[in-house]
Amino acid sequence: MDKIVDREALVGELNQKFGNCAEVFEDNTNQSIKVKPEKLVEVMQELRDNPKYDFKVLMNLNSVDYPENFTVVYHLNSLTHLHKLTVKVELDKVNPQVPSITSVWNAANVQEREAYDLMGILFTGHPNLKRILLVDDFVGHPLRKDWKMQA
Amino acid sequence: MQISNTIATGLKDWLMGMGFSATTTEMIATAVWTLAVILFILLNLIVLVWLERKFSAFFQQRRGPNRLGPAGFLQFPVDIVKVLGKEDIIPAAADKPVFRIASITLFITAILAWAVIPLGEGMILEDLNIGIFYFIAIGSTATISLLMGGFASNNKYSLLGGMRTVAQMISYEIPMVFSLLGVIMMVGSLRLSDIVKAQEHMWFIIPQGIAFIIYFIATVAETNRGPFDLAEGEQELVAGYFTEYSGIRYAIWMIAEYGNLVAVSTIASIMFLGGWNAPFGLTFIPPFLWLLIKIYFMIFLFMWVKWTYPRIRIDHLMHFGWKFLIPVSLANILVTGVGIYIYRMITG
Amino acid sequence: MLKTQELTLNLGPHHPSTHGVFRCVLNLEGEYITKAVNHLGYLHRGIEKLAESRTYTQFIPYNGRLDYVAGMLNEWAYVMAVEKLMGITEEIPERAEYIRVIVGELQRIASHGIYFASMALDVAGASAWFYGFRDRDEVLDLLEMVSGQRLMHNYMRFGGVAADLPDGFMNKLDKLLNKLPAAIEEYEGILLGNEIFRARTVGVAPVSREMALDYGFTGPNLRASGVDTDLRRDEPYSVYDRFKFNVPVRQNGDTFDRVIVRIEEMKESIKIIRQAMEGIPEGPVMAKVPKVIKPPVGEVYSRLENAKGHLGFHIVSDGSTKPYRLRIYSPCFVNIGIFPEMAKGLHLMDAVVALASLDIVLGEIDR
Amino acid sequence: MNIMFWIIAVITLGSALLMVLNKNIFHSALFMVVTFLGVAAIYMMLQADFLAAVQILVYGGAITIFIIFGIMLTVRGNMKQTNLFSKNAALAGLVSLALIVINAIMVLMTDWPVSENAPPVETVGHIAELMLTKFIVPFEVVAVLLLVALLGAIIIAKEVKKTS
Repeated sequence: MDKIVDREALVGELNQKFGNCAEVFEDNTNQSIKVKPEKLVEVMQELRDNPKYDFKVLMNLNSVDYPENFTVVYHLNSLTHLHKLTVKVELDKVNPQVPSITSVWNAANVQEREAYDLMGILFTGHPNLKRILLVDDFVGHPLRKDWKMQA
Repeated sequence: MQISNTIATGLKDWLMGMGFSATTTEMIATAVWTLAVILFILLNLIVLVWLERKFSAFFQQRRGPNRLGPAGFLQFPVDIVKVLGKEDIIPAAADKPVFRIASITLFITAILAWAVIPLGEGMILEDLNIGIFYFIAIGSTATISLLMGGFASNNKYSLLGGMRTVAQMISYEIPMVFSLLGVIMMVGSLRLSDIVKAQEHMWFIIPQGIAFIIYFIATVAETNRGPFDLAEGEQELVAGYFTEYSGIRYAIWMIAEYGNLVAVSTIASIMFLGGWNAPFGLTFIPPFLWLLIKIYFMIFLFMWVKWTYPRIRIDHLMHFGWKFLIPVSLANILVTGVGIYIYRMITG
Repeated sequence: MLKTQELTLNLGPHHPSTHGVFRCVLNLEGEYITKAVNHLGYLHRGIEKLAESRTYTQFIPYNGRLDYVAGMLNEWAYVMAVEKLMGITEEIPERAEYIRVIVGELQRIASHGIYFASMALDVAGASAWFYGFRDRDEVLDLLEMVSGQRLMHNYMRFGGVAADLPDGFMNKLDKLLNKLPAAIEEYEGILLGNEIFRARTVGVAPVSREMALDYGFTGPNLRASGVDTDLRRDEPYSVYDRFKFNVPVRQNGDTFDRVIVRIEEMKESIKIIRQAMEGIPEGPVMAKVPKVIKPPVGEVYSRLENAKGHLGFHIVSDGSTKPYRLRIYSPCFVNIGIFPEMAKGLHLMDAVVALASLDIVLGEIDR
Repeated sequence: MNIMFWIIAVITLGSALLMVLNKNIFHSALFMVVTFLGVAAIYMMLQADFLAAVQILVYGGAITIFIIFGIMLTVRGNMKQTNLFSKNAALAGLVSLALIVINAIMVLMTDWPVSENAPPVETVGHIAELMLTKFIVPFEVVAVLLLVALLGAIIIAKEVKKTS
């Protein structure tokens, strides 16, 4: 259904260019790769600007609180090749930090703020990392699994 | 027409006959006329608000008010009762004395302007020899009231509305005056009754058609009605200078605005549409009614424009006023002057 | 030199032209905006968190509360994502897919009708407002026929739709479709062709192609900026590959283009509904799906061409009856991110219109 | 008529005084409006109705501009302390007093001639004729002056735009 990039080749090229930074991530979607947080901005820049991939669109930026780690998920889309890629970044459970990709896509600005607000992931280098949906003096990050809902 | 025919003079004579002194007579006559004018405006208001609602409903493919009274005619009186029952809220941070008097001053100017406006042959308080000029002068002070309301509310939206009013009204006063000048030049008098008399055979809308259009556009801006209702700016300034007003004070703004609307429509009828002169020899309709018909025709035009056009942006408004209306109105004056000169040369 | 001071104006949350409870703090130099800062979240209900404590089926009605003027499309986007996750996309009966297309496109027309109306109101063309709402109301009548509700339809189900089309629906739909082109023609007469409207919108707040992609524009806003993309054509979901329709694209990306693209889209939607009406087969409207929805472990990201843009659902399943994580990619939320950039240098009056032209719905922004 | 004159005089002078003494620049400006209107009323009593209308028309517009400037240049939320006394109040008072005294002496010294003619009913025509015949040179000079002022305003406005 979805056009899928040849992930093996992509990961190989990325690793060659930026050092050992990416690997194929196996899940049910068959379109994910895993990237190390330190190299994220360079990898994203490459994915956007290399005409071979041409991922001009950041479709989605999500954060998931897995039992073992926090995962930030970037869904990318190309308008010319019509293929898709999911980039996953696994973060530390205690101190989740990931470089901000606002310099690559401004669309990430509000979405990163949202992820920070609701999931408590720190996006280093974000120009204005403040709560966006909740009030400024809200305590906690509600989308984390350890946050208890109070009725 | 003799000036002694006027109702006011008649009233004065009668009062003098009752043995009052001249000053007292003058004051009583003025008070009576003021009351009559307020009554006239209020009566008009009932009809106008109903008409505006029905017209807008017509333009918008809906029915409009239709529950109270025949065709919803009693909706507005009921609204008045509602508005009177509302709490009169004055914001804590407002400039209270100015806030209180602002709407009243606008109302006063609206009433003052009526001193020289005839409602028919001889139905006039003071047939001043500078009639139309007096009207313009009084009309120009309305700006101060709007600015007072906007500033005293101590609300940024109101302040912006007040500022816009000043820019708009001062700019559009110029083409308005210039457009009237053409008529004044043709008549050679500022007295409104003289102007009406001069139109017995031909309405001035024919030789002064351009001036009529300029006057119409400028007065839409002067009365702050759409598409030039920038001072209210419902969408961006919420309600502009009267955002903070409620209850009776709000009602006074509305009454004054409708009063101004009737006043400028009357002036338009008198200056361009022949006043109370009957067209096509249809003299079986009394002059007063003729004037009323013309006033309501003008008001219909105002409403038509308001409910058709979106609001113009303020810089476009300024460009239109200064770069188009004023040059055209000046050219109109030049053409009129040359025309009068040639006409006088021919007729001697 | 004498200097004037900048004025800080708090636009919203109680403001008639912010389309809900959006708040924007503006710095004004005269009436020109030098800086704008968005403040969101006044309507935040935590729907993503709520989803984690609801079963998959229980969450369907919440979608109508996202973009409350296009509820049907939201529900569709959600059930589509869950169907993909369950792997039952192929089993959905054809009739159900056609019904989805019909109600979805009707909803798009309704949403664009509101867009036209609110756009008209924000340039103070109060009369045009009623034209937009008149047609939208007739569309809602039809949606009420199929779902029983006018706004929060709760009509989509995993594997189909809740009920078949009622009797007389096709007749009414046919009548409406016959009327709509003339109605859209009227829009041009009352507002779009107006000189003042053009002066207020043409060239105002332009968003270039690069900027639109950078800020993550999707849907009609992106198409107005000259990017020829439409999920219905490029990655056809449901039965969209069977219909012929054009994708309207404009080049300037200004306020006017954003309006025109949507008006053109309404015409295309009519075409699609016509084709769907002709092609709709008889048959069931529900696939055989288990009573308890238990998708396998895994995740899915599925998007749908909503009236506002791409509405995406990223659902992570742990194999239980409740989603482990449900993320809603809302087009309005991302589109509004450009507003501070867009508003710079605009007149206050234009900023209000530019905001309206982005077609924001606060229910979806704040979720 | 005498009573009317006194009422108007008191209102005019009183509001003029209030204008100077008021600490709120916005209120000061509004009192100035009252002063101007009072002056117009006095013109009216002198049967100079055209002059009265000009007074209202010109100063009505001028005062709003004045208020706008007042608002734009006093950069504070509270208008209460915007029209303060300068330190030279005493000196200014002295100068004013001197002016009043000089004026009063001049008024009292002048032998005011009383015209036997009734004031003309139609004033506008006469004014127009005089302006275009006897006073044509001052009239044109004023016109040129206004043109210069207009051009100056345009130049200043343009320069502000460039620097900002």
